[in-house]
Amino acid sequence: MDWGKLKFFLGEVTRNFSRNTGMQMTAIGTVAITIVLLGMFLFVRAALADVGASLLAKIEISAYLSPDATPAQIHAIGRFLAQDPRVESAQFIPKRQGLAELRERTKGTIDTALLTENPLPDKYRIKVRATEQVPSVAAEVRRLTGVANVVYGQQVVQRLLQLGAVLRRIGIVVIAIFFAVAGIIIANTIRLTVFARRREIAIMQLVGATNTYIRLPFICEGLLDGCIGAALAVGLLAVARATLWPRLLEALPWAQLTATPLDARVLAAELLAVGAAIGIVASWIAVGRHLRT
Amino acid sequence: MDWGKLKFFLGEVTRNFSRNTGMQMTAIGTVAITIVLLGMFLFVRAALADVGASLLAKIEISAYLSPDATPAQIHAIGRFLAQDPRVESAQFIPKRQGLAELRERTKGTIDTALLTENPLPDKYRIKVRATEQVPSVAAEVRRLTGVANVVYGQQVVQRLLQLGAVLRRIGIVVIAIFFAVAGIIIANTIRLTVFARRREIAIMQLVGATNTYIRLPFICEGLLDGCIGAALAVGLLAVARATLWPRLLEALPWAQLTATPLDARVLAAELLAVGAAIGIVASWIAVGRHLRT
Amino acid sequence: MIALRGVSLVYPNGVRALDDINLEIAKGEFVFLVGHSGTGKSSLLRLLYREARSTAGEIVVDGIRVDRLRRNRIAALRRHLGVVFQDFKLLVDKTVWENVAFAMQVTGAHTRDIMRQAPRVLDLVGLSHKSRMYPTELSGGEQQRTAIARALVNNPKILLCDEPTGNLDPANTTEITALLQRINLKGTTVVVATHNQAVVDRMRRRVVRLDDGRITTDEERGYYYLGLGQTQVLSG
Amino acid sequence: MIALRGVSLVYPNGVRALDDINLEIAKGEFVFLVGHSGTGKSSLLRLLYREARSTAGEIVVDGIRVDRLRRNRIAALRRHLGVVFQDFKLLVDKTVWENVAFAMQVTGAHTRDIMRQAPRVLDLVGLSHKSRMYPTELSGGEQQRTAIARALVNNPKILLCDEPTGNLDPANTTEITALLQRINLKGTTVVVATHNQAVVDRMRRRVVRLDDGRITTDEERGYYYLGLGQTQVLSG
Ligand SMILES: Nc1ncnc2c1ncn2[C@@H]1O[C@H](COP(=O)(O)OP(=O)(O)OP(=O)(O)O)[C@@H](O)[C@H]1O
Ligand SMILES: Nc1ncnc2c1ncn2[C@@H]1O[C@H](COP(=O)(O)OP(=O)(O)OP(=O)(O)O)[C@@H](O)[C@H]1O
Ligand SMILES: [Mg+2]
Ligand SMILES: [Mg+2]
Repeated sequence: MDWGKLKFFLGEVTRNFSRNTGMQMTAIGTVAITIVLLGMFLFVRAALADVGASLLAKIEISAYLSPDATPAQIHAIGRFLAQDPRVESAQFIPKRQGLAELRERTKGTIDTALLTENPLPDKYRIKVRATEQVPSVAAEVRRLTGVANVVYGQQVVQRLLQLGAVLRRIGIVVIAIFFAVAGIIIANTIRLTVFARRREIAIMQLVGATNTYIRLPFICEGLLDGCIGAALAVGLLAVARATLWPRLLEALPWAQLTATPLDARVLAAELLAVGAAIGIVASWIAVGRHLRT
Repeated sequence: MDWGKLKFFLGEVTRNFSRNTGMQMTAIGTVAITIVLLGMFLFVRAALADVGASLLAKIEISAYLSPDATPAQIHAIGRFLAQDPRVESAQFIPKRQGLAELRERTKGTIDTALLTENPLPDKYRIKVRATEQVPSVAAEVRRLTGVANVVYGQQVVQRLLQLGAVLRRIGIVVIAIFFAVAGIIIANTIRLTVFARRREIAIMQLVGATNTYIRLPFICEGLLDGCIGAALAVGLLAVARATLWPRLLEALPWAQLTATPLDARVLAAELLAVGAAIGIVASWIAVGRHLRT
Repeated sequence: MIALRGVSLVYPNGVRALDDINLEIAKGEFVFLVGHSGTGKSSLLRLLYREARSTAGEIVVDGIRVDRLRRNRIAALRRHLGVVFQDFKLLVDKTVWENVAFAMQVTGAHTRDIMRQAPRVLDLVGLSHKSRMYPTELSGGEQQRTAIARALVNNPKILLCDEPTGNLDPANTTEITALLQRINLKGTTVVVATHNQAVVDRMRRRVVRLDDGRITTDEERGYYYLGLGQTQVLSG
Repeated sequence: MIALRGVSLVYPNGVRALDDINLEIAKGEFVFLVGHSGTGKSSLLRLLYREARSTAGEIVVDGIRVDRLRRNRIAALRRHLGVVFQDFKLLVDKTVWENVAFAMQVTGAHTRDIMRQAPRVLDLVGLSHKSRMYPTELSGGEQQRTAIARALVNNPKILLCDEPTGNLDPANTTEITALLQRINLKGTTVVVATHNQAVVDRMRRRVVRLDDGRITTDEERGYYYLGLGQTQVLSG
C-alpha cells in the first residue's frame, strides 16, 4: 500500500466532505431524521408489544364446575390442567372464595347478608401461556366431565388477537415505507450532489479516471453521511429516552410500559449499521446511475 | 402586460422544470411523501378521536339507591338528573331488571334459583355528555339523599382522560416534527437545485438580471413542486382511503372507527394548500440564502 | 465615460492584482488593454462591471460611482454595459438565441424589440444558422461569437471585451474587429483586453499597457509591443 | 501512431462535423490542425480520446482501435494521451497543484513520482508560484497554462492540444511553443489545433487544413494560409 495514495484519497473524501457543507448537512440531516423515526418506531413497537403481553397476561379462563362434581372428578380436572403444556397455572377456587371475590368486586352493592346460600359454583381459574391458545384450551376443558361452564373474555381475546394481527401488518408496512423513504431521499440527495458535480465527474473521466476511482469518494461520502446521520439519530434517541420516556412512563403508569423495552446498545448498533448501509447503497445507486450515461 | 414576456417567463419555468427531471422528481416525491404522512396522520387522528369518543360514550355512572329510599326521594333524584345540563340521559333500573342483567352478564354461572330474595338494590344508570365531567357529576349525585353508593369506571375514566391528554400532546409534537421535516427537506432540495445552477445564477447576475428576476422562476418551481407533490399525495390518500380503509374497518368492526372521519374535499384542499405553501416558503428561503452571498 | 483614480485591487487570497491605477477613457474612445498573462487586465474590467470590488480608489462608469454602488443597483449598472467575458459565460441550458434574448429580457425590453434585435446581432457575428443550438453543441469560436452577440444586443454605451478573439481564426478575427470598429464609430466606448498582436497592430488605436498590476504606458496610437508593429518583430 | 480511415462524425443534433477523414500521423510527428471556426478541429481531436465516437470509419491510436473500444477501456486509453482542452476543463475545487497531481494520481502513479513530476511541469509553464491557488483565482492565461501542465505531467506518448495559446500573450505563446517543440524532440507525437497564425508560420511544420469537416490540404512544411507566411499577408 502506498501511504501517499491513501492520504490523497482520504484528503479527497474529507475535502469533498468539508467543501459543500450545506449539501452534507442535508444528507446527514435526512439520514438522522429517518433513523430517528425508525428508532422511535422500533422502540415504541417493542414497548407496545410488552403492553400487549401484559394485557393479554390478564386474560384467564374460568371453568365453573357443576354442583354435583365429585372430588375425584375435580382432582382429575386439576391433573389434566397441570399436565397441559399450554397452561401456565390453574388454581382451584372454592365457592366460598368466589363469593368473597364477588363481594369485593361489586364493592358492597350486593347485600350478601340477603343470601341464604352461596349461589356460586366452585371453579378453576386457568392462565394460558399464549393468548392464541385460550379458545382451544377453553373448548377442551369444557368437554371434561364435571365442568359445567367455561367462561373467558371471548370477545376481548378475539379483539386483541385481531388488533395484534392488524398492528403487526401495519407495522411491517410502515417499516417498509420508512426504509423506502430513507433510501429514496438519501439516494436523491447524493444524486443531487453528483448532479451538482457532473462537470467535475466528466473532467475526471476525460483525464483518465476509471469509474471505480470516481465512484469511491462518493461511496465514502455516502457512508460518512449515513454513519454521521445515524450517530446523530442515536444520540437524539438516547436523549429522548433519558428525558421523555420516564415522563411518559410517569404519565401513564397503568399502561405498564416496560421501562427498557430494547437493549439500548443493540438498537444503537443496529441503527448505525442501517445508516451505514443506507449511505453506501444509496450512493452506489446514485453514482452508478450517473456514470452509466 | 407584455404577453411575450409572460410567455417567456412561463417558458422559462416549464423549461427549468422539464430539463432536470431527476431533481424535480426528487422534490415532488419528497413533498408527496411528506404530505401523505401528514394526511395519514390527520386522518388517523380524526378517526382515533372518534374511537375515543365512542369508547367514552360507554362510560356510565351507576347510582345505587339505599334500600329504604322513598319513592319521593327516587323521583327527586330523577328530576335532579333530568335538569342537570351535563347529564345526557338517566334511566331508573329497578332491582328486578338489575338481577336479570346480572344473570345475563354472568351467563348463568350464578344459580339465581338459589336466591330467596333479590340481593341487588335499585339504581339509576346515568350517561354524562363529557367524560371530564363524570367525576364531578358522580360526586354530586353521591350527596343526594336516598343514594347509597355511586359506582363508575373511575379508573377507566381517569386513564382515558390521561391517555387523551398524552396523545394530544404527542400528536402536536409529531405534527410539528413533520412540518419541520417537510420544510427542511424541500428547502434543501431546492437549495441543491440552486446549488447545481450556481454558475447559471452567477451568469444571469453578470448579464444584469435582478435578484427578483432570478428568484421568481425558482419560487415558481418550488410552488409547482409543492402543488404537484401535494396533488400526488392527495391522489394516493384517496386511493388508500378507497381500498385500505374499508378493509381496516372490516378487520376491526368493534373498534367503531367512523367510516369517514374527515371531509375528504376539505382535507384535500388543505393538503394542497400546505404543499403550495411549503414549496413557496422553502424555495424562497433556499434561493434567498444563495443570492445574498 | 470611465475614470479610475488611485484604484487598487487585492483579492481575498492576498494577490494584489491592481495597484494605484489612474485611467480616464472618454466617451467614444477605443482602448486596447495589453500586458502579460496574469497582469490584471481581466481584473480591471471586472472592476468596471463590479464583479470585483476595488480595495481602494474611485471608479466612475457612465457617471456612476461603481466602487460605492449599493448591491441592489448593480444589476442596473450592468444593463448599460456590454461585456464579452474571457470564458464566455454562456448559459448551458439555453440555446444561442435564448442566451442573446435573455440579456435583453432582463432589461425589461419589449418582446417585439427582442424579436427584431436578437436575429440582427446573431447575423452580425455569423451565427444565424446556429441559433437553435446549445452552447455545448458549439465549437469554441462559435461560443465566443455567441458571447459577443450577447454583449452587443442591448446597444450598450460601453462595450468591454476580454480576449474576444482568442478562439477565432484570422478571418473571423478580422470580421469581429471590423464589427467592434463600426460599433465604436457609432459612438460606443469600447475597451478590449487582448493578446492578439495582429489586431492591435493593425488598428493603431489607444493602447494601455499593464505590467504586474500597474499601468506602464498609455499611447494614443500604439502597437502591441512598445513602439513596434509585429512585422518588425517577426519578419524583421 | 495515429490513423484515421474514412472517418465521419455526425453529432446527435444532425451536424456533420467530420466527413470522410483520412489521416496518418507517424510517431514523433508534429502536426498543426488549422481551419475556420467550427470546421471540425476539436471534433477530430475529440474522436482520438473518445469524447466523441465516430459515426463511420476506423480510428487507430497507439495501436488501439479507438472507434471499437469498450467503455471500460476508455480510461486506459486516455491515460496514455495528454490533452489540452480548448475550454481548459480544470477541476474548480482543486488547486493548481492538485489538478496536475490528479492526472497522475488516476494512473496509479506512486506518490513519490507525483511529488517529483508535478512541480517540474508547473515550473515548465511558469506557474510554480500559483500552485496553491484555485482555478477561479487564476487569470485566463494561467488557467490555460495549468491545463497544459496537466497534459504534460504523465509524459504522454501523444499530446493533443486544442487552441493551447488562445489566452496567452506573445511571450508566453513563444515559450509554450518552444516547450511543445522540445517535448516533440524527445519523441512525443504532438497534434495542435490552433488559430494562431504566428505560431504556425514560425514553426513551419506539417499543417493539416480542415474546411467544413473535410481535409482540404496536408502540407509537410506549411503556413497558416495556403503557401503564405503571415508577413506576406499582413505587411505585404
Ligand atoms: N457536442 C456537439 N453537438 C453537436 N454539434 C456540435 C458539438 N460540438 C461541435 N458541434 C458542431 O460541430 C461543428 C464542428 O465543431 P468543432 O468544435 O469541431 O469546431 P472547431 O474546428 O474546433 O472550431 P473552433 O476553432 O471554433 O473551436 C460545429 O459546427 C459545431 O457547431
Ligand atoms: N478571483 C481571484 N482570486 C484571487 N486571485 C485572482 C482572482 N482572479 C485573478 N487573480 C489573480 O490576479 C492576477 C491578475 O489576474 P487577471 O485575470 O486580471 O489577469 P489577466 O491580465 O486577465 O491575465 P490573462 O491575460 O492571462 O487573462 C493574477 O495573478 C491572478 O492569479
Ligand atoms: Mg484575463
Ligand atoms: Mg475547437
